[in-house]
Amino acid sequence: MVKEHTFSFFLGCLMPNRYPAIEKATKFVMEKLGYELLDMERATCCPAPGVFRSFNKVDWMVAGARNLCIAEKLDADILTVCNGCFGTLQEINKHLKDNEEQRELVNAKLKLLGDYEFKGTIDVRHIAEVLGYEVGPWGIEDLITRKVNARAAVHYGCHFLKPTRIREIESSEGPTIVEDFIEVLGVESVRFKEQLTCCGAGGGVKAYSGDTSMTIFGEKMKNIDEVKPDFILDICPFCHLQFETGQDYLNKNKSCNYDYPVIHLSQLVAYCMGMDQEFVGLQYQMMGKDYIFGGEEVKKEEGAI
Amino acid sequence: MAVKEDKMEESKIESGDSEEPRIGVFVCHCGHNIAGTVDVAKVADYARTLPNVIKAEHYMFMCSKPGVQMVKDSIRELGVNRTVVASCSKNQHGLTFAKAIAEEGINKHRHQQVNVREYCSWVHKKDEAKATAKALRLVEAGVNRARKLEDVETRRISTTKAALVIGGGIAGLRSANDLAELGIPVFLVEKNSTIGGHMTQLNKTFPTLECPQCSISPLTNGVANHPLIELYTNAQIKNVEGSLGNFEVEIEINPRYVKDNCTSCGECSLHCPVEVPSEWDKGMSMRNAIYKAYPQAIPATFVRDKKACIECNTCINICPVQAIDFSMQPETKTVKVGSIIVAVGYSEYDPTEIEPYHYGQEGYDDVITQLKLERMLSPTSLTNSEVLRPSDGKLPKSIVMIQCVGSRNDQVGNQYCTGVCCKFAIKNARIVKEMYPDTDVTICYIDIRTPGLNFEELYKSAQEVGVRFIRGRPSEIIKDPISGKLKVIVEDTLSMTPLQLRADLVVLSAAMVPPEGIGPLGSKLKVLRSKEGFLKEFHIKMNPTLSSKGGIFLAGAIQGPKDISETVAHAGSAAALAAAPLVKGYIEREMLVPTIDYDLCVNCGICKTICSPAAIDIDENGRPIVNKIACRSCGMCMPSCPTKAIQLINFTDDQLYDEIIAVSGGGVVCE
Amino acid sequence: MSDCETPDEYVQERIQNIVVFMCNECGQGSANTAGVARMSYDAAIRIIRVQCTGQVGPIQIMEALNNGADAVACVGCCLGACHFFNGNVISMHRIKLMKKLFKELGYSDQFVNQYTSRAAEGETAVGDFEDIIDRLTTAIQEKGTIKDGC
Amino acid sequence: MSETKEEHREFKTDEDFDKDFFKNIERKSNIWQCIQCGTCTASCESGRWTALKTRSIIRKVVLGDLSVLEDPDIWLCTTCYQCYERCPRDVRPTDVIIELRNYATKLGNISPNHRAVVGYLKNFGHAVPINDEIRKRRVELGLEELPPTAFKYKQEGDDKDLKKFEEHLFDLPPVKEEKKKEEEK
Repeated sequence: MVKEHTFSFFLGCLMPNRYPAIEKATKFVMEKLGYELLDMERATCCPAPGVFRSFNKVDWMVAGARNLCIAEKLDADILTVCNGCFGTLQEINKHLKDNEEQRELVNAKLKLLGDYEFKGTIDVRHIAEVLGYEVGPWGIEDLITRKVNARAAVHYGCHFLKPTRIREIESSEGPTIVEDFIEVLGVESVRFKEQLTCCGAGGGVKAYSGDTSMTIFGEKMKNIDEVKPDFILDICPFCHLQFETGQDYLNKNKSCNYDYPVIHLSQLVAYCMGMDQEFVGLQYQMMGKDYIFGGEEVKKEEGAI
Repeated sequence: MAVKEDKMEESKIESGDSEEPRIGVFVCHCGHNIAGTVDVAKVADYARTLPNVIKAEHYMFMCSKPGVQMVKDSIRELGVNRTVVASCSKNQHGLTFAKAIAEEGINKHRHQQVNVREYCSWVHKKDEAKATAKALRLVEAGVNRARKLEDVETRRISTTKAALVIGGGIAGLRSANDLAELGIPVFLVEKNSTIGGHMTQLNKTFPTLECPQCSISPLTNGVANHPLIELYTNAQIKNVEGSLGNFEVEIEINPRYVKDNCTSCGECSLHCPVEVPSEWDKGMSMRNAIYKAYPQAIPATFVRDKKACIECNTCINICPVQAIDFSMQPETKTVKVGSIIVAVGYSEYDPTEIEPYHYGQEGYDDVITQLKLERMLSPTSLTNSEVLRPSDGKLPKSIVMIQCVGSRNDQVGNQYCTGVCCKFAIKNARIVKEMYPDTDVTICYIDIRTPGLNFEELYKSAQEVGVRFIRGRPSEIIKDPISGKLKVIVEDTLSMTPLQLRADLVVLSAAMVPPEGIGPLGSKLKVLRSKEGFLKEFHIKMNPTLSSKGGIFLAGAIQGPKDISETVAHAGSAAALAAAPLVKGYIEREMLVPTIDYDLCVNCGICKTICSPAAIDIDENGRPIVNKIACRSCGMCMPSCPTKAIQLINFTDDQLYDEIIAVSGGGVVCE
Repeated sequence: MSDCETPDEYVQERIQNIVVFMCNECGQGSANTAGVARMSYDAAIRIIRVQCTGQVGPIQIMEALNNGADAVACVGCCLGACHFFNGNVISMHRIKLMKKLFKELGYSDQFVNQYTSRAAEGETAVGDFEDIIDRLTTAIQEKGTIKDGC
Repeated sequence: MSETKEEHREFKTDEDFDKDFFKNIERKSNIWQCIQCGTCTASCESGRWTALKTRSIIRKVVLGDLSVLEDPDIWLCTTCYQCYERCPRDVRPTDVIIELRNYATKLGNISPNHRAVVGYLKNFGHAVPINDEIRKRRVELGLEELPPTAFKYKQEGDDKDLKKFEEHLFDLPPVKEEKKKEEEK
């Protein structure tokens, strides 16, 4: 039986190596919520579902299974903050649990990587899903110390919900899990055109042809700019990166001047749970460096009610 | 009476056993279908060695004329009195040979069909030795079985000369009318307050664009006023008993709360304070709690919606002829009929399931279905037959129709093509385009399917008036959160260009799906359903109107999606088939029924308790008696009998025993 | 003789004929459909046509096993779709009891089984047949054939 | 230009198609059921801007037209799964494209950038390696300087994990010459 209220915290690549602030925030939030996060030592890239799966599906599964095995040894469900990692690990986990001969194939290859064997004892969770469903707005209400009265453009990204028949979280056509959650943080989600389309980074496209990636992103940004949100809220460091570098690129090459701060769900929640602004780490980011969260402190007694 | 019959039977059996069996075995090559795998010569040779086998032959095509002649000759020349043909399945050619020997004066139940094609050669193609071995066993089994086959008499059952038609749509009306014209009394049961069904909701009917009201009113009036047709509205089937030729049906009739002396002056609904959306008008308009679904509705009598009514009694006081009576109670009627026709039609598919189209979600009022569009266009509509956007009541500048919504879609589980959507979409598109030439009308289709006379012409005419056809299935309908405009995203697959079509109004051509409540009805009638949920026809090609149960027939869209002309044709054939036994007055039925050996019987009555059609009763001196008409020859009583006293003729324990011996006799002969 | 061959062959050796009572409606229908679709299944399967699985009693089943059948199965219509109202259900209960009996006698309870099939879908019949073989195979590997006794 | 026109005029013959090439592709039967309705292309974010036409890719697979493997378009899919979600015949185009990329990789059609990414994975265990600036940041934020991933252990001199990665995973075929030139263009 897997441990309760404990997660093996899967870092991935972008969060620790580009946006440590998100890592910081996530740890802060989960501790406050009374979860224990275990380090997954010797973990590697998930590996990214777009890029590496495209080269060799089997190797992709093997590398992914290796990470899963590390967590199985810790005997705790995996927590990720990244759609890519979630996509890879959850899909591989489910696939290998269901599919006997694939499991044997992968296990055979895992032997080469060291003392690993996939047993299929754990599940893979995404922070947004944990917050949205397990903790839930009801569970966080008493713990938040500030409310951010702001309008956010929520970007779900693709691999968090899709393919629905594998993720089994929520319909991909009109999801509300994040909206419902951030409401208690005083954040209003503004619907914008084609909200649920891709940011253009995934599938190895960003690496393969930056221009295409940026054209797709440009359209996305145009739609967001129409509704003029205070900041862009995402649940995936890769989208995070795309929104950061993307805005910068568009400003430089397409003579736009976007300056929308890009904030990961963990960062937002952490702030609302009382983490100081400087740890949110906007100063490290390219966009909206000097954005200050608005909103008011929640009075203790108010919280108690 | 019944006892005497039994005696007669037993005497028959003796006569059957007295003469020793002379069996003729015939093995069919069926071209290469059997001979390609099974060594037919070996089989025939082996058969020859079996006791009582007079003749054993193999031949290229037993079902061919010479083949059948071989069987006949063997009877004439060698006095064969039981035949075994090893060829295809019983259903396929068993009857052919049974008929043949009957022509030679041998009771057709003395023929034993052995299936060495479907059960052997076709399924064991790879292993010829094994297949042959198996064939030997099967044939021996057949011979053993044949050895003790007995004559089965055929008896006439008189039928009740009356028919029940369930459903008052075009199919039901047509078949009811046809039956009545044949002089058969008909009970027509309709669950709504009016007859006419979906057809009355339509604006125009393809391909000739005529007014459906005009074409259906003669029928509705005719049915309503026909002396032989008894019409029950607000009624449903409660229970069905009996079988082929003689059914007993309980019908539950809910009251209209308005007596027949209603002059349908309309005063009541005029003063009724309650307003609810009209089901008949697909919620496009409102109706009162006491109402008439639509002006031409038949029966013309008004009806009170008990759920909606607030019992303010205004109508009671205002009615000039005191026709309204809230005290009416639902009544149950039991009718005896010979045949039942099920014509409960279809429902329009509810597109909410297909999320990208956002049908029925708030903010997407301008996404409607074809049936709603029909209602808008129809002369009796609230918009007086103008096409207006539900959201703001403005005239749409651009209309996009989306085909295959709910059909040809594995994700929603409907694999079939409804087959009529293309036609009515094209029809409506053309009508709208002709009404508003400067509105651009687009149809997004996967394939345009307009088979049959006049339909390709309809397609052409729509193209002529400038309806735009785009080959591509829209991926989604998006709404600009700022301007609130709808856009349909689709690829024009022919030019390979993704498009964003401006759409003031989107019309979904929703599929035809089985009607609500078909499940319970189906189980009451004890008929089978197809995996799509429609009622399963007996045979898709050869008998598409008979249901899985004798005496119950299907008419119209309940068997599968149909357009009006197909439905009418289907209903007609259903009526003809249903009428046949009733006009003739009898059905011939083989007495394939159990006989009871009263020397063994201990009168325990277990057989009575297990017999599902209740075909076994206990007579005055406590002995079980078989009701030969009601019996379904299932043989379920046999194993239930502790003393083997009750035996189904030609399926008796020792007949089965012989067959089992042969089949399970191990691989002895194979070596 | 068995020790000189692989367990697989050993089992193969022992699955010579399986008597399958098929009802006149869906059982027959599905088997026919399977044939028409040229599907293939083990030649050990031998079909006996009965009116309804409800007609097959312990007597028939025991006779079959007694006379050299390696296993017996009844294939009827889907539950609730019996053309004779409830024959398949009755048969199902009957066979449940027989399984109990077999267990008590120390035999494997896989020598007798009840299945359903759909006339329109030959796969259902073939699936049933394959399942019979699988169950019998495992049963034989565990407890030996019915002839070996207990 | 004219030449290309000429090429267009040529008939394709059966020799241009390899019907058996995709015979082992996953869920073949479903892919062969495609009715070319265009839902995938219409849902395709990338396809609006690029030459990527999911529908025609599926078509090529069905026809056995191997040019699809040379086709750079298959690398423009962002795997957003929109088509996968909406396909009425459950073809799951995203998976098909991934499969195709696997085939293409075997033929050595990989962009240099992608090769680089694989290199990163093998050297650092990450598709995006860490850099000094971030190390500084991590410390400022009160996190340990290096995350406890394979790379950290490599720094500490224990690189057996990544060695094994190097050996056993993602060995890509050598770069094709003409491919090189194309990419330079």
